[in-house]
Amino acid sequence: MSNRAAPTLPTRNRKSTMAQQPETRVSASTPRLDVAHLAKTYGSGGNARTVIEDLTFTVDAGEVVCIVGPSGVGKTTLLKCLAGLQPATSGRAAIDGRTISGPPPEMALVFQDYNRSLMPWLTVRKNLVLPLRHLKLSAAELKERCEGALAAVGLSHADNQYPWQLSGGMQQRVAIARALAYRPEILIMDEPFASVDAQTRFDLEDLCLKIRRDFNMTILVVTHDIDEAVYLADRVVVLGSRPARVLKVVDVDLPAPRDQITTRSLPEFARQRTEVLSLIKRPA
Amino acid sequence: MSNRAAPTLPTRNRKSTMAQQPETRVSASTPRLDVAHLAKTYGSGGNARTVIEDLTFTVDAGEVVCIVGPSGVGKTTLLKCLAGLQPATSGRAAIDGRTISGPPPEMALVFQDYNRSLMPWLTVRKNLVLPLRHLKLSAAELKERCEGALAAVGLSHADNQYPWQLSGGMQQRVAIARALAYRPEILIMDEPFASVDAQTRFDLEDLCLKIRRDFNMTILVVTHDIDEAVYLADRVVVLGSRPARVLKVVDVDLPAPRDQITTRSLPEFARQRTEVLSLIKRPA
Amino acid sequence: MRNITMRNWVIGVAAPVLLLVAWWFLSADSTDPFFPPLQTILVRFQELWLFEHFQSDVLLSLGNLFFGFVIAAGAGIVLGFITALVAPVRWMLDLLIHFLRGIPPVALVPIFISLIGFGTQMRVTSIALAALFPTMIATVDGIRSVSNDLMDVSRVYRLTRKERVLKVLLPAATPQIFSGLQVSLQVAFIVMIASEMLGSSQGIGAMTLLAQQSFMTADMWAGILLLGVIGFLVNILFSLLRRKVLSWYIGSRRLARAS
Amino acid sequence: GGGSGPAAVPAADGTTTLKVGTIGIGSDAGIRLAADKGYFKEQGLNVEISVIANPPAGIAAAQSGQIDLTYTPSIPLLNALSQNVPLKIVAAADGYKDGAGTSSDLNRVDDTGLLVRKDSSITRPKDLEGKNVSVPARKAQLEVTVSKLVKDDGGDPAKVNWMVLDPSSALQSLNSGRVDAASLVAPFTSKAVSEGNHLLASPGVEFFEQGAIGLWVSGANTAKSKEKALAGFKAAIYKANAYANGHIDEAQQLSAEITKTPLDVVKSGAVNYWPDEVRVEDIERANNNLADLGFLNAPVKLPADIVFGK
Amino acid sequence: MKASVRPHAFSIMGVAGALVIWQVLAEAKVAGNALPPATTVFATLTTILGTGTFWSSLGVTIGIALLALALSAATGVAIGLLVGSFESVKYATLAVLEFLKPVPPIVILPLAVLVLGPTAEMSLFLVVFGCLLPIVMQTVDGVQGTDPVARDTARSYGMGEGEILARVVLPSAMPYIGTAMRVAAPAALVVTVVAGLLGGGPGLGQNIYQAQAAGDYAGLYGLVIVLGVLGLLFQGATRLAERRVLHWHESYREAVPR
Ligand SMILES: Nc1ncnc2c1ncn2[C@@H]1O[C@H](COP(=O)(O)OP(=O)(O)OP(=O)(O)O)[C@@H](O)[C@H]1O
Ligand SMILES: Nc1ncnc2c1ncn2[C@@H]1O[C@H](COP(=O)(O)OP(=O)(O)OP(=O)(O)O)[C@@H](O)[C@H]1O
Ligand SMILES: [Mg+2]
Ligand SMILES: [Mg+2]
Repeated sequence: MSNRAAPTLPTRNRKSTMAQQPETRVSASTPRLDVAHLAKTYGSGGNARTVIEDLTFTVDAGEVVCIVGPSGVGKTTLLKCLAGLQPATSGRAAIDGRTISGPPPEMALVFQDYNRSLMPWLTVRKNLVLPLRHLKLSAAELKERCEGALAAVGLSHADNQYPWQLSGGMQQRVAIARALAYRPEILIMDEPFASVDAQTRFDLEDLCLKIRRDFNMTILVVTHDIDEAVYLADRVVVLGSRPARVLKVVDVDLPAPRDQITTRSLPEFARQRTEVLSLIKRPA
Repeated sequence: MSNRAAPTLPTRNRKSTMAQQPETRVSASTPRLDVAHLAKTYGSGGNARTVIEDLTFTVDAGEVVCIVGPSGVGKTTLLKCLAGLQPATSGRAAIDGRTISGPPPEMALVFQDYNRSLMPWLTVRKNLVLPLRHLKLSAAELKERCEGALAAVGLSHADNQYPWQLSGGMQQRVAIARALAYRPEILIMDEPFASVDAQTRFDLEDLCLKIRRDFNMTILVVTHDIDEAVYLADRVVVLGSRPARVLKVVDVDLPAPRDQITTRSLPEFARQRTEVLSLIKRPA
Repeated sequence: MRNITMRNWVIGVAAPVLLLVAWWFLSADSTDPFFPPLQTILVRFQELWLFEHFQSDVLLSLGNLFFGFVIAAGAGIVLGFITALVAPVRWMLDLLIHFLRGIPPVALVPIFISLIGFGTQMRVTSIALAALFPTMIATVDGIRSVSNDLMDVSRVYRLTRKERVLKVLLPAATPQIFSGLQVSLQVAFIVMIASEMLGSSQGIGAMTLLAQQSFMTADMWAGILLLGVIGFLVNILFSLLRRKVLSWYIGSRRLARAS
Repeated sequence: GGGSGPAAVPAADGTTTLKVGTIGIGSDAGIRLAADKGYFKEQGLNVEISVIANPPAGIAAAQSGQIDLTYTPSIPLLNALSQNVPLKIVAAADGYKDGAGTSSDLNRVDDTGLLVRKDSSITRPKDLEGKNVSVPARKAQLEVTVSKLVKDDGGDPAKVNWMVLDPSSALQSLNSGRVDAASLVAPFTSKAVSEGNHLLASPGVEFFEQGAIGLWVSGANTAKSKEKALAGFKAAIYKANAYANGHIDEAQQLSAEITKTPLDVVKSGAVNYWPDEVRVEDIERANNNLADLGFLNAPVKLPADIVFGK
Repeated sequence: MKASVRPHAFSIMGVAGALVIWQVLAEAKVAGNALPPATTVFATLTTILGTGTFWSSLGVTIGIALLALALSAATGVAIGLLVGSFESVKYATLAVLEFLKPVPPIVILPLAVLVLGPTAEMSLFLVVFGCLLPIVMQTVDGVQGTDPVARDTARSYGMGEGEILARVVLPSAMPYIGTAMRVAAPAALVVTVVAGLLGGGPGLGQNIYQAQAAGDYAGLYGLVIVLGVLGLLFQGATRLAERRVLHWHESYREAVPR
């Protein structure tokens, strides 16, 4: 467990951090996502509200990183900065060394409020097609992408339904399918599996791991559920107290491929869980 | 682990079931809640929809029982029948041997949609007072009950705020406080801790155990979270497939008092968890 | 379940029928100059509107209503978009619009008469101008209340400006635009009648007022009945259109309510 | 319709209140004089004058007892009577002197006028066929009287395009050519002439010839329940009418005030006449004319006691 | 600070611009004397504001509108609760309500004038006719839109039907009633004016009719401006009242940090 939350010059620091890492994870020599001393203040003057003060961590290519932290600490805010939806107040977030200033083309975001991020007036398929229009794809490719993405989330049968006709879990899968059809290199998901039942949750978690495997995507997931974070992640970034700061980055060393029943009953799993849990339980 | 889902004549059967149980749980010689061959069909004729077909289980006085099962299986429907809000189509649900035909006075229900069950036009205190009005209590007693209940959930400071000014976890605690102020003997909660952050969830779970200890309440909790079910319950009722039926009743033998960190890292905990998990994962 | 639906249908049909029957018989021997027998009213209705004045008055009124409303709807939506999306325009027009909206549209009719005259143009202009504001204001409100989440989605997936306006803002605002259109339709109908009552001697409104002023109460009742039926039918047509365009919205609302 | 008001109960000081509706025209000088000179007070009356939009509205209000008396020309009255609205004529409000119809200068006695532009091709009433002619209200006095002109001139009134316009819009429309002819009431007739239009005919006096035109009318119920007060009203009005006829300058001064018109415009127009009685034969003449022109299917059968106190 | 001043500056610019355009058009006599210059209108308006008759007309107009509004609110909510609570009542009235709903009061204006005469009662009747149905319909919607979870909550705590109606259903329906009132308040003013303008009822509508009939265009514009301002005030007042009563409703909540 190395705490990787301290680099000042990310690219240089990067290598040394990598050198300390013995594990054989899919990785690249340049960091994919790089968050350095990021700060974010909403408003200004009297009603200014500093949500993030100084946040530093990196995500390697092909890695799954989970972010856990108490409600309202600023997880969604962080993701919005990464997605270029909110400008950082200071510090920087970069993709492949390029500072993020607007929505980066190689990234897709699955929002926390999945039911508010789907267009209720479009069918499932049209929701998937909407962001692809301006890519000027051929009709065949469009069709292939949609069908592939829907099949991946197991919703091939629902392509002509409206989002509001689906259950919460299905809507969530549509949002994920939309991201998949967009073929991003980096997928960011904000509490994607909250309030779906255990079974669906397991399926979606496994889907997430499968996507990473099949497309070699870099995935960043915010979650409340510590078990989920440990199960999914290569590393878990634990955020604490307001303004948000990194308490610790926990390396998860669980064997691949992971499996809901066997992985979760490993003693190593319990140990990692307890570590994250005690970080969170401890008064910040 | 005895499966207690089979009694036909509840009161008689009760004793024999009790006799098989060696554990020293707070218990009484008569079953508190008794569900026997309960069935529930919504609608009639062509669009009839059988949600529950044949459900049987009991809850002892002072016991915490958790119900887990996939989304849409009929958990909420079951609770509505128990609370006398929906008539059962056949079979029966009884409290202390009396068949439930309308909302029983000794029961309080905490709804799944806590934010819809609090009246947004009333302050927290007035929400607590609302169901107490027709009990014709003295002003002093009213005050004492409210303050006691709010203190129990740690919301004494928020009594003059409106529910929507509070976070989800706080709203949930208000809904619980309202139930506490009502002083029920039986408390039924429907997925009470969904979509609150981990820390708040832990606090609420511990609150639930504390209530049981302090007031000797009988508590029935529906949840998606298997860890939570195992952590809270004396017994876990696992429901499966549509129409809903009892897959198994798992007895949880974890030492009291339970504690988030130590209890959850017991090997026994992992074992119980895995048992429930594999029941759910298994295609029904 | 089925029985209850049946009973509701019976009640729903029987109640208004009973009401009409009661009117028919209670008014049958009426000598009250203002409440003539229903039979007389219906006879006059048929004589007046079905043949004699159908083309000259009924079609004329409906044509004015239609053109006025269509112009108002189109202009209202376009202006609403411009106002909502261009902040300086919005700031500039905000107070003016709310001021103009405060004026009872019927009070503008005399002004239009003095400015434009009393012909068909005046009536269509009056209808269009008066009916413009509800749609325009609803459009502005609708666009401004499109959820930030949807706009964030559009940005993350890098939709073009045109796509954002046509594929996201417009559909997202349609529920509110339609509420605005509904109000506009009501206003258009009112101004149609008022412009006829104040301006000319043609149209259903004019005929009805004339009947009142010459104490031909059966004719007046026939006019009221016709206007009522038109109001009702126009509203139904509009509802059908709305149901078609907003099927997604109505469906999702129904589901949200049911849960 | 609404119930009649309670039977007239004199107030503590012995006066009875009468609510009277007028339409705010020059001949209202009569009732104003009755009020100003204290003639009503002499009769123990307190008269409250309010302005109503048009005679039919006044008739409706009077029959339902909302007001006690209303001003109306004889034609709307006949329309109402033909529909069995129970009404009584209480007194004359304005009209023409006996023999006025044969006067050499009709525009000096008639406060209504049919106006065309100076350069208009319309030279006689028959020319109105196919033309746009404005009237203040359909099937009311001016449409009826102008129709008679057209018919008497050998034309067909049904071929005229009647336009309903209030007087000021009518005048404006005449000036701008949107209508070909305008039928107007004083003071708009004089205004129109002063703006360069041509008075083609005086339809009022040619139709009515002589006698009372404008009438003070009450509902039949009121006539019963407030009989004494109405008798007092009648006496006061006739006293005022006589005074007005004798003091034209003073009356015209009042007319100018009431209609908010410059005095010289009023003076350049017709001289009002305030009759001192209502003769049934004058009403019958209008009645028969209406039937002749087809505005009524048949002449109204006037009740014997149509005129109050006769 | 600066950013919040800018909208106001633009707003003033907008109004000033409109006035200038008006003045120029009027001076250019684009519509003859039917479009008086802004300056003349405002001068006339000041004289009108100095007369007692204007203020009594204004008082009558506001009085009728408010009284009718109160009447329709009280009866409308009562009828709405009744219709919304009982299926059979709802179905019995459905056809009639649906037929009458899109019928504006101006349609029955001739009848009202005929029966009631050009009186305040006539105006009152028309306004109530115009405002009642929307309030009834919205109340019915509100009653039926009561969250079933809230209803179930009340039932599970053993509250009686009457108590549920008064303490759960009515408050839940309040936002709907509020919407209806927000629409009804300006409408009440409009109908009062229409009743005066077309039916001769007392108040500003009658004044407008007289100004128009007398060709007093400056007065006509002046009165219309007064109506515009009055409409603004009515809207503002209802919004304020709604905000006070419905401060708890989503659309009025102060921003709450989540
Ligand atoms: N647009 C904004 N303006 C001002 N404050 C904001 C804004 N968005 C979020 N905040 C505040 O920033 C803080 C962090 O919010 P954020 O949504 O990032 O938290 P979170 O960690 O995602 O919480 P949750 O787990 O509940 O989703 C909160 O206190 C919130 O009130
Ligand atoms: N009032 C109703 N009428 C008809 N069908 C209903 C009704 N309420 C629920 N159902 C159906 O009954 C089934 C069970 O619903 P229920 O809400 O009891 O499930 P649940 O187990 O509580 O699900 P979740 O975990 O998502 O809360 C669902 O398929 C639902 O569509
Ligand atoms: Mg968040
Ligand atoms: Mg449920």
